[in-house]
Amino acid sequence: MSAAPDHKPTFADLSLSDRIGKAAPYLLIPVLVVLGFLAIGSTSSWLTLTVSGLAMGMMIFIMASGLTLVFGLMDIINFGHGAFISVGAFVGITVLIWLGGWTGAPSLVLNVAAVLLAVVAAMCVTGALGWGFERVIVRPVYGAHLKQILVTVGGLIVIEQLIHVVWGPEEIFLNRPETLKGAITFAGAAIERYRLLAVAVGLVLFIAMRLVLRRTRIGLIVRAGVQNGEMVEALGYRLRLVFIGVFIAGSALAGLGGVMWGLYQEVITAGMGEEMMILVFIVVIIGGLGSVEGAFIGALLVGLLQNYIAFLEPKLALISNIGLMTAVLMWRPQGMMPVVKAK
Amino acid sequence: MLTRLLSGDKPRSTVLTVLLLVILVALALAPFLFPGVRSLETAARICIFIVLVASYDLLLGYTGIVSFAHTMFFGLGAYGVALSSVHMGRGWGALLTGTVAGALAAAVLALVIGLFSLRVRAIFFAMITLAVASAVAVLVSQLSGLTGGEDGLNYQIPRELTPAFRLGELFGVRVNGKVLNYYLVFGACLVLFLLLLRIVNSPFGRVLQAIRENDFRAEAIGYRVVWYRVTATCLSAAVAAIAGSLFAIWLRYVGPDTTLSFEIMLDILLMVVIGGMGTMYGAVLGATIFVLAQNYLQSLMGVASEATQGLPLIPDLLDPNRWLLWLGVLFILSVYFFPTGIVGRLRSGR
Amino acid sequence: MSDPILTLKGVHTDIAQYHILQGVDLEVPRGQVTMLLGRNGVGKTTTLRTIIGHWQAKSGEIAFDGAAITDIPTPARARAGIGFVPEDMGIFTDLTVEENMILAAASGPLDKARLDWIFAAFPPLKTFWRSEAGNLSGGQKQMLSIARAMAEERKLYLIDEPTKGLAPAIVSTMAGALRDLKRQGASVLLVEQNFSVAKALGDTAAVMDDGRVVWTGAMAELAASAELQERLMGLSMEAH
Amino acid sequence: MTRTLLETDGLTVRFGGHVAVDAVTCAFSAGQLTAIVGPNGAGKTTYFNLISGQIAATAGTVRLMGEDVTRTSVAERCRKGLGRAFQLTSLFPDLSVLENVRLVIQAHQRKGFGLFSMADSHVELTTRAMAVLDRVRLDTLKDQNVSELSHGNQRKLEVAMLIALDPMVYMFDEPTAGMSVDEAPVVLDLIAELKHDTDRTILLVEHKMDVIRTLADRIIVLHNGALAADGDPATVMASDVVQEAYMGRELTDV
Amino acid sequence: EIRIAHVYGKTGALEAYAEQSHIGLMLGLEYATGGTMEIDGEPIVVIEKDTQLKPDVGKAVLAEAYGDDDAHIAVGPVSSGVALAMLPVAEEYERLLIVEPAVADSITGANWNRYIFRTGRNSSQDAIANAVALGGDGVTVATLAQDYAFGRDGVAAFKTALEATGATLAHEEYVPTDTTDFTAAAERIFNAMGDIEGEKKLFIIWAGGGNPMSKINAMDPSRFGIEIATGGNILAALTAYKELPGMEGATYYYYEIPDNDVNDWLVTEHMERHGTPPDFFTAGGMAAGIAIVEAIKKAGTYEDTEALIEAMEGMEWDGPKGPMMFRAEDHQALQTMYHFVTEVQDGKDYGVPVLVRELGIEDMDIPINN
Ligand SMILES: Nc1ncnc2c1ncn2[C@@H]1O[C@H](COP(=O)(O)OP(=O)(O)OP(=O)(O)O)[C@@H](O)[C@H]1O
Ligand SMILES: Nc1ncnc2c1ncn2[C@@H]1O[C@H](COP(=O)(O)OP(=O)(O)OP(=O)(O)O)[C@@H](O)[C@H]1O
Ligand SMILES: [Mg+2]
Ligand SMILES: [Mg+2]
Repeated sequence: MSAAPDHKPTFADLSLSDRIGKAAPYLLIPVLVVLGFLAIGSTSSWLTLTVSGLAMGMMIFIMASGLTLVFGLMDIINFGHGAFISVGAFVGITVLIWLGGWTGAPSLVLNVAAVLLAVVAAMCVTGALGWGFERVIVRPVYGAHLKQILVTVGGLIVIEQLIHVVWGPEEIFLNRPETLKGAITFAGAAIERYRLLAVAVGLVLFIAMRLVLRRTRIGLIVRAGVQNGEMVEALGYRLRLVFIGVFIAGSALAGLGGVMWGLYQEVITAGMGEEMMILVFIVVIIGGLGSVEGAFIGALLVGLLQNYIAFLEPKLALISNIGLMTAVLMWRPQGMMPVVKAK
Repeated sequence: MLTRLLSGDKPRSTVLTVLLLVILVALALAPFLFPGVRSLETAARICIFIVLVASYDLLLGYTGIVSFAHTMFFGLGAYGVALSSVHMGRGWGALLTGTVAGALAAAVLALVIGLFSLRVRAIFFAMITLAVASAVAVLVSQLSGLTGGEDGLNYQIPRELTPAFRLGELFGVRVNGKVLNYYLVFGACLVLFLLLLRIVNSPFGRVLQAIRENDFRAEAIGYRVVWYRVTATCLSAAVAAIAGSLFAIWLRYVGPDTTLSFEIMLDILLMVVIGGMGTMYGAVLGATIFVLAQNYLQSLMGVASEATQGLPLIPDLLDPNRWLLWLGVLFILSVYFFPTGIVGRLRSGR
Repeated sequence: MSDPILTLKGVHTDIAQYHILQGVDLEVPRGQVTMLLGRNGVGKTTTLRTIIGHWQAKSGEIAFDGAAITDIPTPARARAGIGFVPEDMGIFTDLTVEENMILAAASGPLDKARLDWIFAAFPPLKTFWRSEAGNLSGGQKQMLSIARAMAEERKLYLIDEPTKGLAPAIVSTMAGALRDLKRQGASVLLVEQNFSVAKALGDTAAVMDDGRVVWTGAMAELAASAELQERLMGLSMEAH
Repeated sequence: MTRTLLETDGLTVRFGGHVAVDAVTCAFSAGQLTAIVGPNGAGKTTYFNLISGQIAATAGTVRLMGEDVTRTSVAERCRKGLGRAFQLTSLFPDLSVLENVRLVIQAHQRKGFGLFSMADSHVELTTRAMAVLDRVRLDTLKDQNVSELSHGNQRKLEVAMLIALDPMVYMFDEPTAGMSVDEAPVVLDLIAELKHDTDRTILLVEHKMDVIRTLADRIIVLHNGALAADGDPATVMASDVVQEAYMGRELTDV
Repeated sequence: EIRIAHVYGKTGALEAYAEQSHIGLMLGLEYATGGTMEIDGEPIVVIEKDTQLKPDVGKAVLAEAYGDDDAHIAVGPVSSGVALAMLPVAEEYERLLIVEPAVADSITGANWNRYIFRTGRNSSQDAIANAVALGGDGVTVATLAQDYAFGRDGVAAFKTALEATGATLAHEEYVPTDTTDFTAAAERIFNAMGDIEGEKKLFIIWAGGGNPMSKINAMDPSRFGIEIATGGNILAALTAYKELPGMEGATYYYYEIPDNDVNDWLVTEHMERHGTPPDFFTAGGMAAGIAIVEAIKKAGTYEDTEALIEAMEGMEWDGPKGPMMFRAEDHQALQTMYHFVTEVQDGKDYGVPVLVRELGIEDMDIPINN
């Protein structure tokens, strides 16, 4: 075969601002923390607020992680995610109540084991629920956003009602496992123990998701499949299986988020997941669709900013999230580090 | 003549024509066909939601813009009437001032939001509207001195529009101010609907459809896309606000839950989709069916639950308190069975 | 001669309410380039899409490499060894060129040698390896689409109008690449409007009209006969 | 000398570090058909995009009939007489063929903001649209949904929409790509006809040499984003750049 | 036949409360009629209407109850917003509406009309009772409330009553209604209270989810010598009180506290029929049921609204919460409240409120605002 004639497009150097642009979102967090310090003044308050804000961000990230997959990557607007969070919480908390002996004992090992079991149970149930949800509710509406909103809201209502049928209409109050209660105090700052657990879980999850999405083709297949599913199939991939798999994973992560959130709130209601949905959507959108890193940074920003603002000017706390979203979108209409382009 | 009234947009399906006629007649004669507080309430609500949904469809179905702020505009109209009635006192002038002010405020707000955010991606607009709408909801709750906060406002409307104003009997039905009020709502809604029908079938309407299909090309053949989008947004907002004013006149109460809540936004979405996006007639069917379901599903379930007494499990699921469950199922099924909406279904003849 | 790699027998395909393919009979011989020709809108693209499974045949049979594939899903057809270059190129515009190619090699990592061969035919792909595919020029997208099909060895390539938008220099390297494929033993079913390309590449030809194959024979025979061309494709001499 | 309708002066665009169009200075005068050739990725479409405003220039100016339009929007340039057909077909898929063309004519006549008249009452729009469809032989498909058209017919409609726009500057980007051998001449004849109107100018990106030979009055060559040659067809075609970078060897040689 | 419409949010977020309220109402009617469900031979019929927790629906179904079903008296609803929308309907139809258990002050305040009676406590009553329970010389109090009318009004009422007890209010903290993270609020409160000497209390007024108590407690307020205090709640919510033994507050009902015959009957019957003790809203519903029967008996009619109003103004009766009285001026029922302290008891997985002292009607000065 002949070689094609040479073709050498002209390349000039990248400008400095282009280079900084890529790293900018990562820099936001340290910048915010420093600004927070300057504004707050008192070191102990600042430390308390910063650590608990980061931990809150982690919990939000855990809940948003599933949505990054389902909404960010697969482009499915799934309000059912909120219901999965609730179901996860109910299942997990039920397990914890059964394991009352383990949670009541002042042993970290037993406590964490109980939480782990609860998480596994919750993830299994929500994963299975996600599977059914995908098959019955979501499948006919791939690619149609409005219909997705409607059917998944329908699904959300149905699942919430079923929670009422199974667990009754009352909210369930619970107490955290013994060793996760209370706070650790140092340097005048008090940090809830449970938040430290949340930080650990969030970090592990973040790293695991990054690895899976970087090392495998799954992310690529999903992104390509959303754009042109026919072509992905013509390349030999069973797109349906991949989609179902990712959807199940997203739902299971919602279950994990539910358990974590339920344990934080210490009271669970059927509507608890739904209440978090807007916040979770905001995180995924400001992070940039499909980006685990973006959602992570976004969640941390939300957590920190919420705390700082609530401390400095409580009146503004009402709109801190919305203000953050608007600001980020004005700066980057596609979110901070988009992997998928928004339509 | 009729064609002109409908702006040349005929139903194009016999069943659809019949359905529309039935709805029209039923609404026009509601006080006499279905006497009773409940049914008049339902009829008025149907009228108002038809207009509200149609105005949303102008945005969503015809222009392809997803907005979550439609209830905000609806609320602006409602609060306009409420505030003017509270502050100017009971009277027609207050109603008119409130309506006009609400519609203007809605249009101006829509203009600002639109100019600010319609230049970029659709999702950006959707999120900004969501943000602004929730900010407004927060504001309404915070300014409780002015807006009554979460509790809302009660106020009085001209006596001629209340049950206290008695006019005598017609066809064995007591005609009072409430009936007059109903006809005010009905007439205004009819006019607004025909106006919207005209707009979507005008050259302007066609451009909106082109923009929905391919804004890139629309721009390339010389349409200033942003202007069209902004105009559509403003029109839709103004009409929604007027619908809100009518709602306020009818209800004599406004509160965040009745006008601003996200739940109503979802209801509107569902009505648009069930009826059929991108056709004004879809709004009529969608609103009628949904409002009926919302109002009578519970009673219906009560009956069904009685009837199935003795069977296992079924009466539990049919318990009227579980009506939300079935509403959820309705959400799902309607999207399932009417992917192109009822109108699309009827028109394609299948 | 060995049995054909692909056979279509009486294939009918509907798109929505339209009856588009009305009994297509077609054979693609092994190791040859078969041209599928015809006017606009006669159903060439629909035929290819029916073979890969994007449209489901309503009736008739499709056999590939000795096995019926009429009822199996698209991914299975692809994995059986069919590569596909769609008419609209089917580029994943949000992905980079590299990611497009990674996906194209469905059964494993990209083969280095094969990649070099592809780069030789389509140099811009190397230059823009890490760029977003959506930003490529029209011709570059076309190259990527072809390159994707060639990323792995396939038994049969279905290629829909590959030369549209390609500069002459690239057209000839592409033609060379297709000959290489043939040399490796693969078969090609090629839809092409550029008659000189068809003439230069085709071994056999099938001409479609109105949802049917109306003529089959050697490409040389069609190329030689102005009368045939005129009758089958409305080609008149001066337009050419 | 004939009037210059369109000029670009040092027109440049960079994507990150990649200079896709590199200081192109060129003028196009009325009554002329200029073919723009060059290898794939040379920057032809990008050059078009800069002229019509789809992307913003990094440097340089675009002048339309003497007026600087570098900062004006796409729609504005179109209204000033710049018409463009796209390499990758860009239509209104869910509307009928007729409606697609009618929308163009409506835009041309500035009737888009008619809010309260009925669209169907503007008979003259329909008549004109039908006339255009007639010319490209799409009249029989006028009620077809555009998404249902075959690729070739979509290409024809793309051209029809440009013709309906009746601009001062026509810009065709590979109008015949994907058109069958018997259909392409219809479009090419149309372009030839447009040349009779000596008030206008035509820019044509095309890879088919025979087409260029028959239609072009002038050829400019873009290579790696820069203007590599400019002149009458015979000279340019014979030049080394063109032979080497663009033509490769003729197919039959391989 | 006497038609009583129970118009309340059967479905929606407050479903659990609604159910309690209805059970209570029915028990109240039953108790007051001696189990016959008849008054002077007229049978009582209860019609149920669901407001779905939406004010517009509430309005419509109340109108339906009065207009189409011809109900003589209506009872409900759970949510204040719905109640406020319903008030004018009663006036329009000139029929009685007994508000239970919606708490907004303005129901018997600014938005009141003469057809409105309320058996439930209003938020001032709650706030004042708590102020009386918590206050005292040398005590410093900070408040944490939701940032909307309900929270601010509550704090205002609390503040006035607190000052009368000699205590000082050092800091008012308001947070958005849907707050989930209380770190910042707690820090602000700690900063404001840290340096103050003496007894320090943080009073939390909270409606709905969010559970600020446990979260603030987890931040160890005892470091600064701050004690948490809050009002009563439904049984399920008392789970959160278990972590706070010794916490004080005032409540209007906990089934073991009121010592009277009505409550004894209620507890026994409820345990028997439902297997659980009666809760917050059961008691409220029952009080409303008894009030209706007493009023009809007293007026001798159920159709003449004017006569009923006259009978009810100033009427005194006994409910499960103790003696009650409709104040003539604003038709608000005055009632006993209970100062409690939380205890952890064996066999109960929640913190048990134990009576410290009864706050009689005369101990609390509830302002008249209509
Ligand atoms: N999605 C569709 N819906 C309805 N009709 C369609 C659709 N796609 C194609 N058709 C019709 O099917 C017929 C065959 O189309 P096809 O694309 O197979 O033609 P083709 O031979 O590839 O033409 P071309 O050379 O123009 O690409 C055409 O008449 C076309 O209008
Ligand atoms: N938006 C963009 N971002 C980054 N690079 C771009 C963008 N648009 C075009 N390019 C690059 O600019 C170069 C020129 O592209 P252009 O589309 O102008 O080529 P062309 O001459 O029209 O080629 P063809 O004949 O293949 O259509 C290509 O290498 C392309 O990758
Ligand atoms: Mg084709
Ligand atoms: Mg190009």
